[in-house]
Amino acid sequence: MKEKKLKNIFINGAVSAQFIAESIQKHQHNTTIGAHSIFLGQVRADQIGEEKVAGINYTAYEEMALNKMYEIREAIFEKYPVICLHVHHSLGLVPAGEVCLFVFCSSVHRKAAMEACDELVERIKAELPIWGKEILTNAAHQWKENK
Amino acid sequence: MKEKKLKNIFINGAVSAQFIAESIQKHQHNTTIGAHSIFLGQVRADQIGEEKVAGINYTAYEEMALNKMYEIREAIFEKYPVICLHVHHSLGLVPAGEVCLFVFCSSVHRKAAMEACDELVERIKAELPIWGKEILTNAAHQWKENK
Amino acid sequence: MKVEILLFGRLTEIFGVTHLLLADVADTDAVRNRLEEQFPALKQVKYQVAADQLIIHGNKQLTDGMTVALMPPFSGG
Amino acid sequence: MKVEILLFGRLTEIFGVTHLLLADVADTDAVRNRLEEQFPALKQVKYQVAADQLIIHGNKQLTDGMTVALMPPFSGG
Repeated sequence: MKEKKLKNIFINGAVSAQFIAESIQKHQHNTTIGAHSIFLGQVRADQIGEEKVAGINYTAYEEMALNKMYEIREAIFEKYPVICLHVHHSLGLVPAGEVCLFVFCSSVHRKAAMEACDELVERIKAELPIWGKEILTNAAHQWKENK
Repeated sequence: MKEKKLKNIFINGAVSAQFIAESIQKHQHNTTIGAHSIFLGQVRADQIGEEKVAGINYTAYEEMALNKMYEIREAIFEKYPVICLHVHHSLGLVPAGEVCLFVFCSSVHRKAAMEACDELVERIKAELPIWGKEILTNAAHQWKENK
Repeated sequence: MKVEILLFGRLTEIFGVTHLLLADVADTDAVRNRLEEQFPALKQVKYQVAADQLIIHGNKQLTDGMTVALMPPFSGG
Repeated sequence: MKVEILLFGRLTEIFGVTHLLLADVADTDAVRNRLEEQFPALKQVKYQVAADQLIIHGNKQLTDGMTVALMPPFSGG
Protein backbone atom coordinates (compact mmCIF):
# COMPACT_ATOMS: atom_id res chain seq x y z
CA MET A 1 0.00 0.00 0.00
CA LYS A 2 1.25 3.41 -0.94
CA GLU A 3 2.12 5.52 2.04
CA LYS A 4 0.12 8.71 2.30
CA LYS A 5 2.67 11.40 3.00
CA LEU A 6 1.05 14.68 4.03
CA LYS A 7 2.92 17.87 3.12
CA ASN A 8 2.49 20.86 5.36
CA ILE A 9 1.14 23.78 3.35
CA PHE A 10 0.88 26.25 6.21
CA ILE A 11 3.32 28.98 7.05
CA ASN A 12 3.08 31.59 9.77
CA GLY A 13 2.27 35.06 8.50
CA ALA A 14 2.82 36.34 4.97
CA VAL A 15 4.64 34.51 2.18
CA SER A 16 7.76 36.62 1.45
CA ALA A 17 9.08 37.43 -2.02
CA GLN A 18 12.36 35.86 -0.84
CA PHE A 19 10.60 32.57 -0.11
CA ILE A 20 9.11 32.60 -3.61
CA ALA A 21 12.52 33.34 -5.15
CA GLU A 22 14.05 30.41 -3.28
CA SER A 23 11.32 28.08 -4.55
CA ILE A 24 11.96 29.19 -8.12
CA GLN A 25 15.71 28.78 -7.67
CA LYS A 26 15.30 25.21 -6.40
CA HIS A 27 13.52 24.22 -9.60
CA GLN A 28 16.39 25.24 -11.83
CA HIS A 29 18.11 21.92 -11.12
CA ASN A 30 15.30 20.13 -12.92
CA THR A 31 16.09 20.65 -16.58
CA THR A 32 13.09 18.66 -17.82
CA ILE A 33 10.90 21.60 -16.72
CA GLY A 34 10.02 24.06 -19.49
CA ALA A 35 7.23 26.05 -17.85
CA HIS A 36 6.25 27.32 -14.41
CA SER A 37 2.84 28.74 -13.64
CA ILE A 38 2.62 30.66 -10.37
CA PHE A 39 -0.40 32.12 -8.63
CA LEU A 40 -0.11 34.57 -5.73
CA GLY A 41 -3.05 35.70 -3.63
CA GLN A 42 -2.43 39.13 -2.07
CA VAL A 43 -4.47 40.74 0.73
CA ARG A 44 -6.38 43.78 -0.56
CA ALA A 45 -6.99 46.92 1.50
CA ASP A 46 -10.68 46.90 0.53
CA GLN A 47 -12.82 49.84 1.61
CA ILE A 48 -15.51 48.68 4.10
CA GLY A 49 -17.77 51.65 4.87
CA GLU A 50 -15.55 54.27 6.52
CA GLU A 51 -12.76 51.80 7.20
CA LYS A 52 -10.26 49.75 5.23
CA VAL A 53 -9.03 46.19 5.56
CA ALA A 54 -5.70 46.40 7.40
CA GLY A 55 -5.02 42.67 7.20
CA ILE A 56 -6.55 39.21 7.29
CA ASN A 57 -6.11 36.78 10.15
CA TYR A 58 -6.22 33.19 8.88
CA THR A 59 -7.18 30.10 10.85
CA ALA A 60 -7.76 26.57 9.58
CA TYR A 61 -8.93 23.11 10.46
CA GLU A 62 -5.33 22.14 9.77
CA GLU A 63 -5.56 18.37 9.92
CA MET A 64 -8.55 18.24 7.56
CA ALA A 65 -6.99 20.87 5.25
CA LEU A 66 -3.80 18.82 4.85
CA ASN A 67 -5.76 15.64 4.11
CA LYS A 68 -7.94 17.48 1.61
CA MET A 69 -4.88 19.06 0.00
CA TYR A 70 -3.34 15.60 -0.38
CA GLU A 71 -6.47 14.42 -2.20
CA ILE A 72 -6.52 17.48 -4.48
CA ARG A 73 -2.81 17.09 -5.34
CA GLU A 74 -3.31 13.44 -6.25
CA ALA A 75 -6.25 14.34 -8.49
CA ILE A 76 -4.31 17.10 -10.27
CA PHE A 77 -1.27 14.86 -10.80
CA GLU A 78 -3.57 12.27 -12.33
CA LYS A 79 -5.33 14.76 -14.60
CA TYR A 80 -2.41 16.83 -15.93
CA PRO A 81 1.17 15.91 -16.97
CA VAL A 82 2.77 18.12 -14.31
CA ILE A 83 6.25 17.62 -12.87
CA CYS A 84 5.65 19.31 -9.53
CA LEU A 85 3.03 21.17 -7.54
CA HIS A 86 3.59 23.27 -4.43
CA VAL A 87 1.06 25.08 -2.29
CA HIS A 88 1.77 27.45 0.61
CA HIS A 89 -0.96 29.19 2.61
CA SER A 90 -0.60 31.64 5.46
CA LEU A 91 -1.92 31.19 8.98
CA GLY A 92 -2.19 34.12 11.39
CA LEU A 93 -2.09 37.77 10.40
CA VAL A 94 -1.21 38.85 6.86
CA PRO A 95 -1.13 42.67 6.43
CA ALA A 96 -2.74 44.24 3.34
CA GLY A 97 -0.34 44.19 0.39
CA GLU A 98 1.30 40.92 1.39
CA VAL A 99 0.95 37.45 -0.09
CA CYS A 100 -1.24 34.82 1.66
CA LEU A 101 -1.32 32.09 -1.01
CA PHE A 102 1.48 30.78 -3.24
CA VAL A 103 0.69 28.07 -5.78
CA PHE A 104 3.52 26.81 -7.99
CA CYS A 105 3.06 24.31 -10.86
CA SER A 106 5.77 23.10 -13.23
CA SER A 107 5.62 20.99 -16.38
CA VAL A 108 7.43 20.26 -19.64
CA HIS A 109 5.06 22.35 -21.77
CA ARG A 110 3.11 25.41 -20.71
CA LYS A 111 -0.50 24.20 -21.06
CA ALA A 112 -0.32 21.60 -18.29
CA ALA A 113 1.27 23.97 -15.75
CA MET A 114 -1.27 26.70 -16.48
CA GLU A 115 -4.34 24.48 -16.35
CA ALA A 116 -3.15 22.67 -13.22
CA CYS A 117 -2.47 26.00 -11.50
CA ASP A 118 -5.92 27.31 -12.38
CA GLU A 119 -7.67 24.22 -11.10
CA LEU A 120 -5.55 24.05 -7.93
CA VAL A 121 -6.43 27.63 -7.02
CA GLU A 122 -10.15 27.02 -7.62
CA ARG A 123 -10.15 23.88 -5.49
CA ILE A 124 -8.08 25.46 -2.69
CA LYS A 125 -10.58 28.31 -2.37
CA ALA A 126 -13.63 26.02 -2.54
CA GLU A 127 -12.50 23.00 -0.55
CA LEU A 128 -9.87 23.83 2.07
CA PRO A 129 -11.28 24.52 5.55
CA ILE A 130 -9.57 27.87 6.03
CA TRP A 131 -11.15 31.04 7.39
CA GLY A 132 -10.06 34.63 6.96
CA LYS A 133 -11.05 37.29 9.46
CA GLU A 134 -10.69 40.75 7.93
CA ILE A 135 -9.25 43.17 10.47
CA LEU A 136 -10.36 46.73 9.76
CA THR A 137 -8.42 49.92 10.39
CA ASN A 138 -10.58 50.68 13.47
CA ALA A 139 -9.79 47.17 14.84
CA ALA A 140 -13.33 45.93 14.12
CA HIS A 141 -13.49 42.76 12.07
CA GLN A 142 -15.65 40.79 9.67
CA TRP A 143 -15.49 37.23 8.36
CA LYS A 144 -14.60 36.77 4.71
CA GLU A 145 -16.59 34.36 2.54
CA ASN A 146 -15.41 32.90 -0.77
CA LYS A 147 -17.99 33.13 -3.56
CA MET B 1 -2.85 62.09 -29.54
CA LYS B 2 -1.76 59.56 -26.96
CA GLU B 3 1.98 59.12 -26.85
CA LYS B 4 3.13 55.61 -27.62
CA LYS B 5 5.62 54.77 -24.92
CA LEU B 6 7.56 51.60 -25.72
CA LYS B 7 8.75 49.53 -22.78
CA ASN B 8 11.90 47.52 -23.18
CA ILE B 9 11.16 43.84 -22.55
CA PHE B 10 14.66 42.53 -23.27
CA ILE B 11 17.29 41.64 -20.72
CA ASN B 12 20.72 40.18 -21.31
CA GLY B 13 21.00 36.53 -20.36
CA ALA B 14 18.73 34.64 -17.96
CA VAL B 15 16.02 36.17 -15.76
CA SER B 16 17.21 35.61 -12.18
CA ALA B 17 15.01 34.48 -9.30
CA GLN B 18 16.16 37.64 -7.52
CA PHE B 19 14.81 39.83 -10.33
CA ILE B 20 11.45 38.03 -10.06
CA ALA B 21 11.40 38.50 -6.28
CA GLU B 22 12.06 42.23 -6.69
CA SER B 23 9.19 42.53 -9.17
CA ILE B 24 6.83 40.81 -6.72
CA GLN B 25 8.05 43.01 -3.87
CA LYS B 26 7.38 46.19 -5.86
CA HIS B 27 3.72 45.21 -6.28
CA GLN B 28 3.07 45.00 -2.58
CA HIS B 29 2.61 48.77 -2.43
CA ASN B 30 -0.49 48.43 -4.58
CA THR B 31 -3.14 47.22 -2.14
CA THR B 32 -5.92 47.13 -4.74
CA ILE B 33 -4.22 44.02 -6.20
CA GLY B 34 -5.66 40.72 -5.00
CA ALA B 35 -4.12 38.28 -7.48
CA HIS B 36 -0.88 37.84 -9.40
CA SER B 37 -0.50 35.32 -12.19
CA ILE B 38 3.09 34.62 -13.22
CA PHE B 39 4.43 32.54 -16.07
CA LEU B 40 8.07 31.53 -16.35
CA GLY B 41 9.58 29.86 -19.40
CA GLN B 42 12.63 27.77 -18.50
CA VAL B 43 15.20 26.33 -20.94
CA ARG B 44 14.97 22.53 -21.05
CA ALA B 45 18.00 20.25 -21.49
CA ASP B 46 16.18 18.27 -24.20
CA GLN B 47 17.87 15.17 -25.56
CA ILE B 48 18.75 15.63 -29.26
CA GLY B 49 20.11 12.35 -30.60
CA GLU B 50 23.31 11.70 -28.62
CA GLU B 51 23.52 15.25 -27.34
CA LYS B 52 21.58 17.52 -24.99
CA VAL B 53 20.56 21.15 -25.19
CA ALA B 54 23.12 23.07 -23.12
CA GLY B 55 21.41 26.43 -23.60
CA ILE B 56 19.51 28.65 -26.01
CA ASN B 57 20.94 31.74 -27.63
CA TYR B 58 18.19 34.29 -28.29
CA THR B 59 18.17 37.02 -30.91
CA ALA B 60 15.32 39.30 -31.93
CA TYR B 61 14.17 41.92 -34.37
CA GLU B 62 14.11 44.18 -31.34
CA GLU B 63 12.44 47.26 -32.77
CA MET B 64 9.58 45.27 -34.28
CA ALA B 65 9.25 43.10 -31.15
CA LEU B 66 8.83 46.18 -28.92
CA ASN B 67 6.23 47.69 -31.24
CA LYS B 68 4.37 44.38 -31.42
CA MET B 69 4.54 44.00 -27.64
CA TYR B 70 3.07 47.48 -27.25
CA GLU B 71 0.14 46.46 -29.45
CA ILE B 72 -0.41 43.20 -27.55
CA ARG B 73 -0.31 44.98 -24.16
CA GLU B 74 -2.89 47.51 -25.31
CA ALA B 75 -5.17 44.72 -26.55
CA ILE B 76 -4.88 42.77 -23.28
CA PHE B 77 -5.53 45.88 -21.15
CA GLU B 78 -8.64 46.52 -23.24
CA LYS B 79 -9.91 42.95 -22.98
CA TYR B 80 -9.29 42.15 -19.28
CA PRO B 81 -9.63 44.25 -16.09
CA VAL B 82 -5.95 43.94 -15.21
CA ILE B 83 -4.02 46.40 -13.05
CA CYS B 84 -0.57 45.73 -14.48
CA LEU B 85 1.26 43.58 -17.00
CA HIS B 86 5.00 43.04 -17.23
CA VAL B 87 6.96 41.01 -19.76
CA HIS B 88 10.70 40.26 -19.71
CA HIS B 89 12.45 38.15 -22.34
CA SER B 90 16.09 37.13 -22.52
CA LEU B 91 18.50 37.97 -25.31
CA GLY B 92 21.80 36.13 -25.67
CA LEU B 93 22.67 32.84 -24.03
CA VAL B 94 20.41 31.26 -21.42
CA PRO B 95 21.80 28.00 -19.99
CA ALA B 96 19.47 24.99 -19.53
CA GLY B 97 17.57 25.24 -16.22
CA GLU B 98 17.39 29.03 -16.30
CA VAL B 99 14.46 31.33 -17.01
CA CYS B 100 14.15 33.03 -20.42
CA LEU B 101 10.61 34.46 -20.17
CA PHE B 102 8.88 36.17 -17.24
CA VAL B 103 5.27 37.29 -17.63
CA PHE B 104 3.59 38.96 -14.65
CA CYS B 105 -0.12 39.97 -14.56
CA SER B 106 -1.95 41.49 -11.60
CA SER B 107 -5.63 42.22 -11.01
CA VAL B 108 -8.23 42.67 -8.28
CA HIS B 109 -9.71 39.18 -8.73
CA ARG B 110 -7.95 36.06 -9.92
CA LYS B 111 -9.76 35.31 -13.20
CA ALA B 112 -8.56 38.41 -15.03
CA ALA B 113 -4.90 37.94 -14.05
CA MET B 114 -4.94 34.27 -15.05
CA GLU B 115 -6.68 34.76 -18.39
CA ALA B 116 -4.55 37.76 -19.30
CA CYS B 117 -1.36 35.84 -18.44
CA ASP B 118 -2.45 32.88 -20.59
CA GLU B 119 -3.24 35.05 -23.57
CA LEU B 120 -0.07 37.12 -23.21
CA VAL B 121 2.11 34.00 -23.26
CA GLU B 122 0.32 32.62 -26.33
CA ARG B 123 0.69 35.88 -28.21
CA ILE B 124 4.34 36.38 -27.20
CA LYS B 125 5.23 32.94 -28.58
CA ALA B 126 3.23 33.39 -31.77
CA GLU B 127 3.82 37.04 -32.62
CA LEU B 128 7.12 38.35 -31.29
CA PRO B 129 10.01 38.16 -33.78
CA ILE B 130 12.42 36.31 -31.51
CA TRP B 131 14.60 33.34 -32.46
CA GLY B 132 16.17 30.72 -30.25
CA LYS B 133 19.25 28.81 -31.35
CA GLU B 134 19.63 25.64 -29.31
CA ILE B 135 23.27 25.05 -28.47
CA LEU B 136 24.02 21.35 -27.98
CA THR B 137 26.53 19.79 -25.63
CA ASN B 138 28.90 19.11 -28.57
CA ALA B 139 28.67 22.80 -29.58
CA ALA B 140 26.54 21.97 -32.64
CA HIS B 141 23.30 23.92 -32.86
CA GLN B 142 19.79 23.83 -34.26
CA TRP B 143 17.10 26.48 -34.65
CA LYS B 144 14.03 26.18 -32.44
CA GLU B 145 10.55 26.60 -33.91
CA ASN B 146 7.40 27.35 -31.93
CA LYS B 147 4.45 25.14 -32.85
CA MET C 1 -20.32 8.10 24.78
CA LYS C 2 -18.52 11.34 24.07
CA VAL C 3 -17.78 13.27 20.89
CA GLU C 4 -15.48 16.24 20.46
CA ILE C 5 -16.94 19.31 18.76
CA LEU C 6 -14.63 21.64 16.84
CA LEU C 7 -15.70 25.20 16.05
CA PHE C 8 -14.26 27.49 13.38
CA GLY C 9 -14.47 31.00 11.99
CA ARG C 10 -17.38 33.09 13.28
CA LEU C 11 -18.65 30.10 15.27
CA THR C 12 -15.78 30.53 17.71
CA GLU C 13 -17.29 33.92 18.54
CA ILE C 14 -20.78 32.54 19.10
CA PHE C 15 -19.51 29.77 21.32
CA GLY C 16 -16.63 31.64 22.93
CA VAL C 17 -14.49 28.49 22.58
CA THR C 18 -12.83 26.53 19.77
CA HIS C 19 -13.87 23.08 21.01
CA LEU C 20 -16.10 21.35 23.50
CA LEU C 21 -17.19 17.83 24.47
CA LEU C 22 -20.73 16.51 24.11
CA ALA C 23 -22.03 13.35 25.77
CA ASP C 24 -24.86 11.18 24.52
CA VAL C 25 -25.37 12.47 21.02
CA ALA C 26 -26.31 9.58 18.74
CA ASP C 27 -25.83 11.31 15.42
CA THR C 28 -24.88 14.62 13.77
CA ASP C 29 -28.50 15.81 13.78
CA ALA C 30 -28.52 15.39 17.57
CA VAL C 31 -25.34 17.49 17.75
CA ARG C 32 -26.93 20.28 15.72
CA ASN C 33 -30.12 20.22 17.77
CA ARG C 34 -28.33 20.22 21.09
CA LEU C 35 -26.04 23.08 20.10
CA GLU C 36 -28.76 25.18 18.48
CA GLU C 37 -30.76 24.82 21.68
CA GLN C 38 -27.86 25.97 23.84
CA PHE C 39 -26.66 28.65 21.41
CA PRO C 40 -29.70 29.96 19.50
CA ALA C 41 -27.45 32.33 17.46
CA LEU C 42 -26.16 29.23 15.68
CA LYS C 43 -29.49 29.01 13.80
CA GLN C 44 -28.68 32.24 11.97
CA VAL C 45 -25.33 30.96 10.68
CA LYS C 46 -24.68 28.96 7.52
CA TYR C 47 -22.35 26.05 8.30
CA GLN C 48 -21.39 22.55 7.17
CA VAL C 49 -20.81 19.58 9.45
CA ALA C 50 -17.87 17.18 9.16
CA ALA C 51 -17.54 13.95 11.13
CA ASP C 52 -13.94 12.78 11.40
CA GLN C 53 -13.07 15.26 8.62
CA LEU C 54 -15.71 13.99 6.17
CA ILE C 55 -18.40 16.47 5.24
CA ILE C 56 -21.85 15.08 6.09
CA HIS C 57 -24.70 15.96 3.78
CA GLY C 58 -27.57 14.17 5.54
CA ASN C 59 -27.34 12.75 9.02
CA LYS C 60 -24.58 10.48 10.32
CA GLN C 61 -24.48 8.10 13.27
CA LEU C 62 -21.70 8.84 15.75
CA THR C 63 -19.59 6.52 17.89
CA ASP C 64 -17.52 7.23 20.96
CA GLY C 65 -14.46 9.39 20.37
CA MET C 66 -15.50 10.82 17.01
CA THR C 67 -14.79 14.44 16.12
CA VAL C 68 -17.52 16.65 14.73
CA ALA C 69 -16.55 19.97 13.12
CA LEU C 70 -18.94 22.86 12.50
CA MET C 71 -17.58 24.86 9.58
CA PRO C 72 -18.87 28.19 8.23
CA PRO C 73 -18.18 28.98 4.54
CA PHE C 74 -14.48 28.75 3.68
CA SER C 75 -12.47 31.84 2.86
CA GLY C 76 -8.91 30.67 2.24
CA GLY C 77 -6.71 31.87 -0.59
CA MET D 1 16.36 53.46 -54.94
CA LYS D 2 17.71 51.39 -52.08
CA VAL D 3 16.09 49.17 -49.43
CA GLU D 4 17.71 47.63 -46.40
CA ILE D 5 17.29 43.89 -45.94
CA LEU D 6 17.35 42.42 -42.42
CA LEU D 7 18.02 38.72 -41.88
CA PHE D 8 17.21 36.68 -38.80
CA GLY D 9 17.59 33.22 -37.29
CA ARG D 10 18.83 30.54 -39.66
CA LEU D 11 18.81 33.03 -42.54
CA THR D 12 21.86 34.76 -41.05
CA GLU D 13 23.69 31.47 -41.62
CA ILE D 14 22.58 31.18 -45.25
CA PHE D 15 23.55 34.77 -46.01
CA GLY D 16 26.53 35.01 -43.69
CA VAL D 17 25.38 38.53 -42.71
CA THR D 18 22.54 40.07 -40.69
CA HIS D 19 21.74 42.84 -43.17
CA LEU D 20 22.45 43.99 -46.68
CA LEU D 21 21.37 46.73 -49.10
CA LEU D 22 19.52 46.08 -52.35
CA ALA D 23 19.13 48.62 -55.15
CA ASP D 24 16.33 48.75 -57.70
CA VAL D 25 13.78 46.37 -56.19
CA ALA D 26 10.28 47.65 -56.87
CA ASP D 27 8.39 45.43 -54.47
CA THR D 28 8.76 42.61 -51.94
CA ASP D 29 8.35 39.96 -54.64
CA ALA D 30 11.35 41.44 -56.41
CA VAL D 31 13.33 41.21 -53.17
CA ARG D 32 12.45 37.53 -52.78
CA ASN D 33 13.30 36.73 -56.37
CA ARG D 34 16.58 38.58 -56.30
CA LEU D 35 17.69 36.94 -53.04
CA GLU D 36 16.55 33.44 -54.00
CA GLU D 37 18.55 33.79 -57.19
CA GLN D 38 21.70 34.84 -55.34
CA PHE D 39 21.18 32.41 -52.43
CA PRO D 40 19.34 29.34 -53.74
CA ALA D 41 19.31 27.78 -50.23
CA LEU D 42 16.71 30.43 -49.31
CA LYS D 43 14.13 28.51 -51.39
CA GLN D 44 14.25 25.63 -48.90
CA VAL D 45 13.49 27.84 -45.87
CA LYS D 46 10.08 28.88 -44.58
CA TYR D 47 10.05 32.60 -43.87
CA GLN D 48 7.77 35.62 -43.63
CA VAL D 49 8.48 39.05 -45.07
CA ALA D 50 7.93 42.32 -43.18
CA ALA D 51 8.19 45.75 -44.78
CA ASP D 52 8.86 48.48 -42.23
CA GLN D 53 7.88 45.99 -39.50
CA LEU D 54 4.52 45.08 -41.05
CA ILE D 55 4.15 41.48 -42.15
CA ILE D 56 3.29 41.29 -45.86
CA HIS D 57 0.95 38.54 -47.00
CA GLY D 58 0.86 39.24 -50.74
CA ASN D 59 3.22 41.59 -52.51
CA LYS D 60 4.03 45.15 -51.46
CA GLN D 61 5.45 48.08 -53.39
CA LEU D 62 8.65 49.50 -51.90
CA THR D 63 9.96 53.04 -51.77
CA ASP D 64 13.46 54.34 -51.15
CA GLY D 65 14.76 53.77 -47.62
CA MET D 66 12.30 51.09 -46.60
CA THR D 67 13.39 48.14 -44.47
CA VAL D 68 12.49 44.60 -45.48
CA ALA D 69 12.92 41.81 -42.94
CA LEU D 70 13.08 38.11 -43.78
CA MET D 71 11.89 36.19 -40.74
CA PRO D 72 11.92 32.40 -40.24
CA PRO D 73 9.33 30.94 -37.79
CA PHE D 74 9.52 32.60 -34.37
CA SER D 75 10.77 30.70 -31.34
CA GLY D 76 10.67 33.12 -28.42
CA GLY D 77 9.42 32.26 -24.93
